[in-house]
Amino acid sequence: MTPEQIIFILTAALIVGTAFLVVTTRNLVHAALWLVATLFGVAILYGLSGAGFLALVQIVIYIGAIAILFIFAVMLTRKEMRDKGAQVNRNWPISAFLALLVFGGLAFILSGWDGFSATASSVPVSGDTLTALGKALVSPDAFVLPFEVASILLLAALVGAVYLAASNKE
Amino acid sequence: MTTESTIWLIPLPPLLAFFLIILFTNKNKVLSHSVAIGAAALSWLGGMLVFIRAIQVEHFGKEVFASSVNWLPVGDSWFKIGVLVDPLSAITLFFVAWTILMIFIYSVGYQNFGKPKGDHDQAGLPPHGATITDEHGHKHTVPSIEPMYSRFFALLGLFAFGMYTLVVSDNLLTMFVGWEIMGLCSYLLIGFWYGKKSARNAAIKAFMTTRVGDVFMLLGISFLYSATGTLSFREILSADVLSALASASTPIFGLSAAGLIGLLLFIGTVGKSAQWPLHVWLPDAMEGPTPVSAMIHAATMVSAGVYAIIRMFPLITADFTGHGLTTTMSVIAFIGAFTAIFAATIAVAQNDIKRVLAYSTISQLGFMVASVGIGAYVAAIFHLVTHAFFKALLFLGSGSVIHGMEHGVLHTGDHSVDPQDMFNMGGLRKKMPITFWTFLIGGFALSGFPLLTAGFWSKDEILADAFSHSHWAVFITLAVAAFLTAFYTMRQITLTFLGKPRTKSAEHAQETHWTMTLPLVVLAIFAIGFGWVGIPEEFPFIGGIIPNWLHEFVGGTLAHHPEALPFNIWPLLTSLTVALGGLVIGWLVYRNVTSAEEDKLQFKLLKNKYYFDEIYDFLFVKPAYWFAETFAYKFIDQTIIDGFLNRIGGFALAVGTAFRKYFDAPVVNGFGDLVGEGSKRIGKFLAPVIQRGRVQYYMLASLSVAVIVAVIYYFTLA
Amino acid sequence: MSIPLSWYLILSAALFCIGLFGVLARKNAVAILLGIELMLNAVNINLVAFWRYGTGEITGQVFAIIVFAVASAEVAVGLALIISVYRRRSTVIADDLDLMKW
Amino acid sequence: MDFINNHILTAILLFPVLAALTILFLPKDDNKLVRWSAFIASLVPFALSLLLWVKFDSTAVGFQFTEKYVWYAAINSSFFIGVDGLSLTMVLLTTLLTPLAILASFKIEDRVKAFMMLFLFLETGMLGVFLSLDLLIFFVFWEIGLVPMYFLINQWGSANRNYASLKFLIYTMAGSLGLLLAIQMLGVNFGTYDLQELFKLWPAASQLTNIPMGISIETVKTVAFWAFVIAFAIKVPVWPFHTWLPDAHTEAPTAGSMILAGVLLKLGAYGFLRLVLPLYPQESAKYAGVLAFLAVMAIVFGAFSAYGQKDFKRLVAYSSINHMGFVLLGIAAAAKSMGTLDANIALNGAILQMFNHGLSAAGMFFLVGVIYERTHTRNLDEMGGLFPLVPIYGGILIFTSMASLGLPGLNGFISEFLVVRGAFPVMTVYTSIAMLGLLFTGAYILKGIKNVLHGPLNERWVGHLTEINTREILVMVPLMALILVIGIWPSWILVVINNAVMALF
Repeated sequence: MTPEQIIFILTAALIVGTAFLVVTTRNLVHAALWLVATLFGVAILYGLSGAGFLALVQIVIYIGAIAILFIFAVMLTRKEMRDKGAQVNRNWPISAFLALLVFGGLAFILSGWDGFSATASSVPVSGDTLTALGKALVSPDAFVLPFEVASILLLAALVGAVYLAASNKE
Repeated sequence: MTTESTIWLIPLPPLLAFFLIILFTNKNKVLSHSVAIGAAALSWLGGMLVFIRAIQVEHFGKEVFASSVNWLPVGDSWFKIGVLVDPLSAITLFFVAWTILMIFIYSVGYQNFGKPKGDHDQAGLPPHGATITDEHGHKHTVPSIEPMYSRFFALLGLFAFGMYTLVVSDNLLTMFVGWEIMGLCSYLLIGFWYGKKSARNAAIKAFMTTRVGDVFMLLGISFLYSATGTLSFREILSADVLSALASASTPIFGLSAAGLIGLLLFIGTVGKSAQWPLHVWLPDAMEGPTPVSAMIHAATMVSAGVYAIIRMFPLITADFTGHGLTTTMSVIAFIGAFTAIFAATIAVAQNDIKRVLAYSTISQLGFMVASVGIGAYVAAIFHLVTHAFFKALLFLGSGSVIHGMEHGVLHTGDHSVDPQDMFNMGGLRKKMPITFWTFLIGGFALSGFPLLTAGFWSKDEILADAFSHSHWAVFITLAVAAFLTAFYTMRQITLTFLGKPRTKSAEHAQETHWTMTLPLVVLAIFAIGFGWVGIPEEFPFIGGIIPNWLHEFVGGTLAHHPEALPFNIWPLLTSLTVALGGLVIGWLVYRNVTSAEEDKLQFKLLKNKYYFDEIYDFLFVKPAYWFAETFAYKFIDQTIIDGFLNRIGGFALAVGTAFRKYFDAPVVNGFGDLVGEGSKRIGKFLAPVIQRGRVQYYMLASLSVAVIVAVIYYFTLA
Repeated sequence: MSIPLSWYLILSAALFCIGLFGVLARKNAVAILLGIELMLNAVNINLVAFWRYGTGEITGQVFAIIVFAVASAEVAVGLALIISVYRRRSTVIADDLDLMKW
Repeated sequence: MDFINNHILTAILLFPVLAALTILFLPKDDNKLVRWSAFIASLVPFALSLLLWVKFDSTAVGFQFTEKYVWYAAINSSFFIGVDGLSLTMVLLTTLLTPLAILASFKIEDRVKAFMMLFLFLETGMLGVFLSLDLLIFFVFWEIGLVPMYFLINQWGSANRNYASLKFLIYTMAGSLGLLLAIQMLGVNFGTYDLQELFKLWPAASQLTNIPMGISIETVKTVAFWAFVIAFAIKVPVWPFHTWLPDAHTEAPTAGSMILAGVLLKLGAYGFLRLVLPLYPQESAKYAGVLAFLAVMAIVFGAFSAYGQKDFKRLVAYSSINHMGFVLLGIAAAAKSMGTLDANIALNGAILQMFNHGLSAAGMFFLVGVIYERTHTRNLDEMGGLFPLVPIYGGILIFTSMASLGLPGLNGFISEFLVVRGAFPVMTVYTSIAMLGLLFTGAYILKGIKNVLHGPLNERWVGHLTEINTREILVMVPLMALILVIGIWPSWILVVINNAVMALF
């Protein structure tokens, strides 16, 4: 057990545990808070993998923006502060079974794959990942088109969200 | 200006006049006739110029005026058209120019120029007369001016253009162009008073009958063109081409190519020159105004037919060896001689002054055709020219008579009197002296009054030729025809001018305007004088006083100059006898006849022209119409072809209906309906189960399916 | 690095399935969106892991960035929809929103 | 100008379509504007084709002004257009007649916009046939021309228009089925639709790749030959495929009849000249007798049927059959004697006859339309004696009738003479029988004039019948001028035709 392995196992436990809480907690505000914890765990994993920039983005965008948005949404769509009754529908056992089945299936398929237990080199192959990422995103030879498409998507989402959420009384 | 370019210009003035009048001056009558007569005068001038230059040339037959230009591209070469004046066309040009000019001038008076507009006249009908009030306050009916005055001159111009074109052409094709333009003009002019049904039908009859001949002629032209590669007269009529044509054989009647072509071209002449059996149009063509009759019957159109075969004379006689006529020549001679006597007999029984002349024309043309048929080249030309002069004179004279009679009719107001019926006339000698004397000259020329008149010399030459070459049948037939000619001519003169007026209208007849009598006088001079240029050298007493210029000049057209005939007393005696005999008997028989009933020669058969109109109507016109309407259109097109198509349509419809009924409806639609209905049932059954409207339910379902499919895929296929 | 790729993959699969369960089973629409976020994160983990264990191309990270963008767009629109629906029907319970039933 | 020079054919071909699309956006109710824009738009291709005529080098062999663009690369069909003397005369005829037909239909008040647009589409369709040098394109344009004509007859025609338009459409389409099959056969076998290539490959072909059941190549060629011939024969139309024509012509609006007779019939004859003769020299020679027989039947029966009509327009329609018979007679004679001077003359005559018939038939149909517009009857028995009422019209009618009759001095005679001259030595008997038709041409034309113009004044029309107006005279003036000019001095057009014929055959 190397230190990285220990850290990985701990983080993984955090992620899985909090994620489980996200889908099971009755109180939605709590669920949102648990999501923050999950996302934080994922950020740690990024850091562990050497993708520091992504870890930072994960924290800033996911935790800073998306999770907060959720909390607001939860609060905006509640008549009372407390959630009563079952928070899962009647089909939840089937859902659970299917989820497990999918997991089992994935695990089974993955275990049959050659590269399943591959290990990586100690340092990332490309030295300066951030520079490489930046260049890749704006280089015409690489991903400038998807990048621009993503920006248009965001713009569209922005307009769409404003339009949908705007009160249509006027 | 060179002679050649003058020749090019000869036909143009009348054409220009036609367009000018039609397009610009048709409202103005003075301008219209000035333009037309001016144009005719220009052409006349050109014609005379060329004629004078032509007779100055020695051996003109060898050194003709000719020029040509490229016209149609044909493969690598060009089809050329051009002008040609040789002795034949020079002399034709001479008489054509004179008669046309005279007819133009005559028309001014004939169409009542200067008279007031008619009270009820309308375009398409002859003028009815106008009422005027003189200074004493009396009302008079006087002739009124023709409502389509300008148009008449325009059409005359076009007619003249056609004739000039025909005469100066150096090839068959442009000759045919002129030929057909005249056909069109004759159609339009015979039908000039188109409001009259008779005129309308006569116009169509004229056009269609001549067209029968024309299509054969066109065939002949095509044949000739394909056989020789040229249509130029000078090339066709060269010795090499002729001998080649004469030796080529055709599968028809064992004729040589030359003979067959000659025959085909001759059929064109039969139509145009109104030879039996295509003569029927010409008498009816009298429906047109009289100047037109003169134009068609004397000066231009019918002459054109004869001109054409005379032009083709070397071709027709190409395989003629001098012993026994060829088939083609026999046919021509037979038709000519037969027509001559056949028409003459009809003429004897006609009462209409113009119709007598019409049949007389047919008969005289028969003389010319017959003389071509027996190889009498010069005689044919001679008679063509003299006939043109005296027959134009006679027609114009008869027009003058009719005009005078019309004056009388209008004066008396008795419209039941037919101004053209000779039995309504009589005694016009004193009323219309100029007309009488000129008509007399024309009539005597037609009869062949000895020594003085042109008709005697030309007709005598034909008879002499037939006699000396021992064509007895032709000789006898023509002699009888000549006798009849003299007879009916004298009958006409007697009935019209001699004796006493038989009607009030005739009493009030009046001499006509100077524009009408002047042409009569001019033509009368030619009707006498033109005979003197062709008096045979060996004729007793007077032969040789004036050299036989015509024979020398015209004979030069042929490659081998025809020999002058040896003098023989028998044909001379014959022609003297028949001419004088006919005249005397005609006078004796008719001097006391006062009405049609007393005329003993009015046989029904002759009066009805041997029933040719009725026979043709029964044999050709009615069947053609039946064939066209009932057979070709209603039976073939509408019943058979369309019936077949409609059957196909109906069959397709039936098959379609059957398919629809027995296959589409039960099978295809049945299956479709089954699927549709089944789906609907299943859907209705499943809807409450599956369709919940809940997102998660759907997600669950689709995921389940995905998983199942994945499992199946993994375990069976991968 | 001593962590095998399989660990990342198994973790990612687990996270994905938990998210899936959330999406399928939760009643509240906001909670469904939470589940989707989990699934997206699972994807991102995979992408990063493949980048890390790949042959040195930056593609994995680029896709992760794009997934961020998609995720935020999705959340923005999704939540806006939910709020809009809530205004009209005063509920965000997915089972109650059965307008699609005909 | 370079652009125009290099793309003059495309410009001529596509301008009408562009104009039609522009007209689509004009205000719907402004009929005057629509009419004038359509008229002016149709003058542009005419001007361009005059330019083309001037620039055309008649002495050169082969196609000129060719343009080739990729059209359907997968099957080697390209948008390949060009002109030679043959198509040039037809293009000139088309672009001349279209403005006149549009001018002739200024009286139409019903859905003017649609009418004018259809006309312009029709023009492109017809021009396309004459210009294409690619079989597939040829076929496409061949069919395109049908549709506007169908609607013109069906929507603006007279009483029996449904029957007539359907008959026209189905008949022609049925004919083109075989044509399409044969074209595909050629295309599949040689991998190209380029006419110039096919002219070389197909007549010389001795084996084909995909013939089922061991059918000999002669059989295939014969069948393909007849497929072509029938398609074109229906269009010409050749007896006994002609019965759609009187119906369609009679029911079509005036301008439609003008174009039908003036140009559409030429498509068939053009097909014979452009495709059948070069592609099937042996078969053409072999079956020339049959074609000549049909041609003579068309001439004789066309003339007779025309003579038997009581309907003025139908009479003129049958005259088209009669006249087009001469075109086919010339073609048949040429097919039999290919390469000789006779063939050359016959083809000259046939092509000139196409042009001439375009002029005179369009004129005749227009004149029938003029009188129909005023009297609302086409029944010859109800007319008669109109000449005093309409002297100018009468003069024009007589002039045009005479052109149709083939009066020497006018255009019809030249072409008929050339055909007869060319055919006579090759097919003497047929030519002689055809003369019977020529005779009856006179009969029916005179019947028409007699029953319309001549005769006692018909009181019924006094005061109702107005003289032909300036616009209508303007329609006739170019036609009459050309009729006269060609009749007197035909060499300007015959030079072009003659050189084309010499180069082609």
